[in-house]
Amino acid sequence: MTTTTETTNATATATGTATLTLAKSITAGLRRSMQDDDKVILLGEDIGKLGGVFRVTDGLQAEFGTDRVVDTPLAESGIIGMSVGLAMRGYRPVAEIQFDGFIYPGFDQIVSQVAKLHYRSRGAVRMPITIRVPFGGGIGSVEHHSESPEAYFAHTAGLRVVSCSNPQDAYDMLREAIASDDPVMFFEPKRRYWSKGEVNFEPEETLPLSRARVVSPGSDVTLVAYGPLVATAKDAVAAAADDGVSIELIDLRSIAPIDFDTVAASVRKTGRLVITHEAAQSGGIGGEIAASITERSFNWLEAAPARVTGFDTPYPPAALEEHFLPDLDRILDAVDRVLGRPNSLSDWED
Amino acid sequence: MTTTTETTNATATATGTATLTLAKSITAGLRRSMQDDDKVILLGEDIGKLGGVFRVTDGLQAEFGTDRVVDTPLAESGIIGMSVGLAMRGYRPVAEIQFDGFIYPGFDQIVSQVAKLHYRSRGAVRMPITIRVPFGGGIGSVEHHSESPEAYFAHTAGLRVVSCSNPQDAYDMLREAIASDDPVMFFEPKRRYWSKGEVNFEPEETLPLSRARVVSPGSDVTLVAYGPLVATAKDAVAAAADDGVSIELIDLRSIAPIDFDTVAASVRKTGRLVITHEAAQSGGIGGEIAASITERSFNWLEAAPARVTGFDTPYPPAALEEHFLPDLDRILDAVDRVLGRPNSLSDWED
Amino acid sequence: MLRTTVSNSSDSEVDLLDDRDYVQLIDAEGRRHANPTLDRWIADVSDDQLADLYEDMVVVRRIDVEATALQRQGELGLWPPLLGQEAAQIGSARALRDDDFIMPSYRENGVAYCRNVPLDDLVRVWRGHAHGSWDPTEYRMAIPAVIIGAQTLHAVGYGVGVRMDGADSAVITYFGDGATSQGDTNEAMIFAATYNAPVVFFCQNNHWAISEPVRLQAAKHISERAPGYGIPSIRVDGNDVLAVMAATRIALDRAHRGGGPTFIEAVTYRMGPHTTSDDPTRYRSAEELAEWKAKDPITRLEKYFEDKGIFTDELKARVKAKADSVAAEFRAGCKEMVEPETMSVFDFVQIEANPVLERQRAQYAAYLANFEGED
Amino acid sequence: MLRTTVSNSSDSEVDLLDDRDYVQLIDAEGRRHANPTLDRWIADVSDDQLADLYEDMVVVRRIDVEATALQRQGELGLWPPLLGQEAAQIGSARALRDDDFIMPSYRENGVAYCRNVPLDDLVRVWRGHAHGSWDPTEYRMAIPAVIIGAQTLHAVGYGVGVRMDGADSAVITYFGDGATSQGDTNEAMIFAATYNAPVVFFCQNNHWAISEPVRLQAAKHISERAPGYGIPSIRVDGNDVLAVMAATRIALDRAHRGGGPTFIEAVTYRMGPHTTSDDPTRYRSAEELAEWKAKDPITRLEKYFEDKGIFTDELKARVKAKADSVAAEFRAGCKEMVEPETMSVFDFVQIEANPVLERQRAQYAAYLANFEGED
Ligand SMILES: Cc1ncc(C[n+]2csc(CCOP(=O)(O)OP(=O)(O)O)c2C)c(N)n1
Ligand SMILES: Cc1ncc(C[n+]2csc(CCOP(=O)(O)OP(=O)(O)O)c2C)c(N)n1
Ligand SMILES: [Mg+2]
Ligand SMILES: [Mg+2]
Repeated sequence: MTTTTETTNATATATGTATLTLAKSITAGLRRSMQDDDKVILLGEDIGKLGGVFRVTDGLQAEFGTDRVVDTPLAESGIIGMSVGLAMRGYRPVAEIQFDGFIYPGFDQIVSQVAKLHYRSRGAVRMPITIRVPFGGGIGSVEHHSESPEAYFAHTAGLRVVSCSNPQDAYDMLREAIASDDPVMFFEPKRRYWSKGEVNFEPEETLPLSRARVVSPGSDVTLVAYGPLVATAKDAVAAAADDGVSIELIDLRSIAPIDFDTVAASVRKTGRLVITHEAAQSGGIGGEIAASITERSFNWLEAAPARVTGFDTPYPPAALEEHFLPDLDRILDAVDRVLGRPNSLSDWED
Repeated sequence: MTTTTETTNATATATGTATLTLAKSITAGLRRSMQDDDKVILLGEDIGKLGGVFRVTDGLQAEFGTDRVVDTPLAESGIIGMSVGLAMRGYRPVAEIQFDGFIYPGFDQIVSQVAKLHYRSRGAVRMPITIRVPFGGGIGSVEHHSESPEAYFAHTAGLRVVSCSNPQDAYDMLREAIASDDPVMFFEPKRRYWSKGEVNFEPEETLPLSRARVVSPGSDVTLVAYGPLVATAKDAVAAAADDGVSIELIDLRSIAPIDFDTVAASVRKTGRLVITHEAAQSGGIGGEIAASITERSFNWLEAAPARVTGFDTPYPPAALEEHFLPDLDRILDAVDRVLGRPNSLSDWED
Repeated sequence: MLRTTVSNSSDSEVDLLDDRDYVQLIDAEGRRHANPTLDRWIADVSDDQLADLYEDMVVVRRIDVEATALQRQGELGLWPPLLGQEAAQIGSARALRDDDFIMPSYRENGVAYCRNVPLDDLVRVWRGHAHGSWDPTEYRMAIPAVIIGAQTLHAVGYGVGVRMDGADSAVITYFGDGATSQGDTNEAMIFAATYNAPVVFFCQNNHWAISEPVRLQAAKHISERAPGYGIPSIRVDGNDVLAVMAATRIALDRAHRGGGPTFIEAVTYRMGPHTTSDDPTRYRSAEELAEWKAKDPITRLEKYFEDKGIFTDELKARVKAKADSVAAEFRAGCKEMVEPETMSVFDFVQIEANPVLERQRAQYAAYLANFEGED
Repeated sequence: MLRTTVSNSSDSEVDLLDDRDYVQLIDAEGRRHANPTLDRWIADVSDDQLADLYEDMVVVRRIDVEATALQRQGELGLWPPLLGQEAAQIGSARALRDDDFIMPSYRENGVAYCRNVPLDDLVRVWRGHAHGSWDPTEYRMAIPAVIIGAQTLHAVGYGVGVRMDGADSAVITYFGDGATSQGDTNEAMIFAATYNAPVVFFCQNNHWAISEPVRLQAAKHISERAPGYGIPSIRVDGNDVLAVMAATRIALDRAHRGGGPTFIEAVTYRMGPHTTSDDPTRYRSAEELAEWKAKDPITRLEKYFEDKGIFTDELKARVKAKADSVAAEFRAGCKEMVEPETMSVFDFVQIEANPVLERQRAQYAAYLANFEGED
């Protein structure tokens, strides 16, 4: 529950560009969405006076009032269930779940109501709800504060699941998520909240929310990452380049649906695929990507897609998290593996 | 909520063999586990006098009393949370969730407590809890009564997830699940509750719970199924045989962890893999199997593993479920696909 | 302070669960009782209007009979009868203003009838053709919620939205005695109290949650919980249509005036099975059923009319004709229902394009096309 | 009956939240008040024993000071101080029988201290070395629960187990004011009432859930909810160690005798931040804090001793020595803690073999081996 003291001092509509942390670019995105549409309201625990435990909603209650920035009782099912009712009444609720590990009491409302009401009502009901979830590890915190639950939601028809990796995307993607008439699970890479970048508040064109981004083109290996690991993957790209290996890095952005066209196009070029995420390997998004790409592009694959992920353990205590989390070296090791170069599993026999 | 009027009339320990429906073989397994260990107690909604909506616990309250077959208030989180406390006190709770779609209010207790307490306590606490869940579709029921949520749990470290497909396995696997000191999610294929089979109450040897079973050997294609679709897969094996195609059918039984040794051994023989399940495709178990087998046995694969699954939609209304559910023809079509024979996607271009 | 002295809770359970502890206007014998608090809220209800309520109840009971028959004939997969709960549903639904919004569970067919939901839309779900079948905006009534308790939170959110709009409508949410055990229902009371939401929590305590008697859910009257959350509550004879209407009007008026949430426990009885699949003889006694049959909400009104000398042949004929015509329309609507299109299995998952799902749709279309020409 | 007349709930909110409405034995000025109901439950507590309770409170407060300092020095990642809640924790924990089981939240370090949990085990979690650090069976105290409310249901299950064993132990579960909004906590009350479970629900109403004041969670006193579920409740001055002990003994006695659950709301105050990461100046006033500092649970005991002339130098010295020695041991235990083994990340996921996980373990070992010899 680290905090940042930085504040954006825009109260009018932000224009032009600014250098912002990822957290503050989300603040800016929330503010802009609230300015553009007075049906947008925020609700969650401690988001008012405190501005949220990460200060993402800092200043918004002062600016928009207690009716639009609503502190809720301590109950996640209540937060989501109330959002459903607000959406039925024509509002666009943006619910904050304080930490990844606290989303499960709200799971039933998300899976059985938010995700299914449009289908259930044969289109009569819309659920333009955005559920913001700071997620992932690497912040040295206690249990339940470092989880990556995105695969649960990606397996739930009716939900869109996205994650941003940099300030500009955070700003753009959040605005598109809030504007979308579909429910969107918006996963925020909490350990990157303090990383800075240039944000253009009025970009001429943005990449649609459902599209993956080719962060850097390459020819030898396709590397897929999202959220917090995009930064780690970038380091891997640079390190591999020093080693003469050209990696094409894809920032998935949309975890459901996955932009397989972009990934497949890359793999058909490189013939090799590495996927990385923090969530446990079994049943994670990596398996879905590997399976789907194999299905679509089997004949182009030179090696089995490799996954660099968290282990099939609960998220460990902080003292051990560096071992659980994919890092530069583990990614490079997998790159070596798909390239058939010497790697930690060279002698491995199944 | 269909019912069966059949009752087993054993009150003493069942011996020898008998022909039972799958539902009644579970009844027999519960009874036997309760006879063997008086720490085994059942709890859930309507499991007492009514015997559960599927009559699986029929007669057990009369036999073992209201302290060991406990009707609970209508609250799934309460059922699971209470089971956790009972387990801490040394009991072996067997919780019944009435239908698949009602498990989500208990999701937090399952994911954050049942699954993690052993890890959290560094082994000091054991969670010998069995959570029985009638699951899957094909019974013409209303919403929330036909879901296949197993992948959520398979992605949750600390849980074992299993499903049975026939009366003998139901009896044996349930007993092993209850006897296990790990928490086990026990998925019962509700549409097969009324299918009959021989049950040996005291089998000399049983296949360990974590092991997959090769149901029928074959040489051309490996077909992996579990729970309700094993019967469908068997039909596919027979139909393919008529067509000169030899399918090796594997009943997965354990969905987490998956017995990859057995699956990989088969794929190394056949070079081709088809996986089928009712759950939605994206993020389902099929992707995990395809990815892991590709990882382990890439060089043996002649074609991309194919998945025959539910669609990425909520479970549809009963009038449409035949389209959602994998069936004989869809499985055979996928078998043709991995064999490179003419199939519905012969002209498909990605 | 010490709120309760040390006591053996099982001793007191019996009195606590004494059901006579509720407000009533027309008793099981059809006798009208005065109640100063309630009376002023139904002072405008003439005998003619009472006859209309009677008609509604008879019609709704007839729908149950038809639906049960259709289920037996295989025309419906399942049906949840409200037999015995007619007064609770009609009395509350007829108290609503047109702009009040309804968040129901799955058993509120009587309420839906009052909102003029098309008859075939009442059965579409139970025939397996759809998960939900009407536009909530059109009828100011959400489609039924099957997950127990979930809709109570939706009611609070909707109600908060109503207030933010500056409107004075209310929201009424229906749920059963069993539903009061779910976390969601309790959270809904907490949220409603916190936001002073214009919500009427309408609990039909029909004494059973499938096979579980209400005492498994509640050691005291259900209505005794809400006050602890800061929500006033009313315990009303749920088989007394007039008292239910009065109680609901009180609650609605509070909501309309910005007074916040109210909880109503309507004490009633599920005289039929939980659904057509259920066999209540496994868990409840014939005596109990008989006891409640004597409190039937419809027959007590007939006695009342009888005693007043206004149960005329004309009234009987009118009500019968209405019930017959609704029944005929209901049956026809059910039998003539058009099966949903195959490819609609893929419709309405999301609004924005989902290429992964579109691929599945296209591949399934290709698969089906393969069979064309075959037989 | 109509339980509440129509009223504007926001008007009455203020009185409802008046905190004076609780039982007390020693007030903020250290004055002893008679209370016939409570007095007989602490008749055996001599001034010497009160001095022991005082010592516990001072020691526990000192642990907080040390832990906060260690966090500032980077030795701990986080720490949740209980500053201000010493009386609530010590008074209740010292009322327990040895065989009573504790289901705590994350803030019950004072309770754990009473159960002789090793000092380094109090910080292991906050140092990031483990998620939980003692054997619950050994100390009859579960490891802390971070998910708000979850442990209340565990308490009910454990309590039902106790009864099934034929034992007469009780279970006490600790949770905060915020936790009362979670579905789980409400379900726990329902289940406890249904099964007459020997559970003491001990709510430390410290007036804040991080930045949210208690009135956001509760429109009335928290203690007013339980009776609606059939659970007697006591609202006690949580800064009065003697009253807390008396109330807890009453509740435990009910549980031991098979009388079922009791709810205690201990009205106290979190004088520090929510955790060391929190900045309470963002959301609460200096005045409020000052008001509560005047009600400090420790200084009121000192006044009481003073007035009685028993606050001797000897007592002061003894308590200081104890606090110093605990502090030294605590610091040393924290700093000398051995980092967990790398490969222990894979331990204790499950008991039975998991080949998929074993493969991950082996592959990770192979990966680490790759670096050996490197630098
Ligand atoms: C979360 C959840 N759990 C279980 C069920 C299964 N179920 C359907 S109705 C019912 C009983 C509901 O009882 P009550 O709330 O009293 O309503 P009633 O049926 O009596 O109208 C149960 C347990 C469900 N629909 N949802
Ligand atoms: C399910 C869940 N949601 C949110 C949180 C984050 N959180 C941790 S402590 C806390 C406030 C708890 O307040 P209260 O119950 O009053 O206990 P206190 O901290 O005051 O002791 C919150 C919101 C959590 N731990 N678990
Ligand atoms: Mg009921
Ligand atoms: Mg608090």
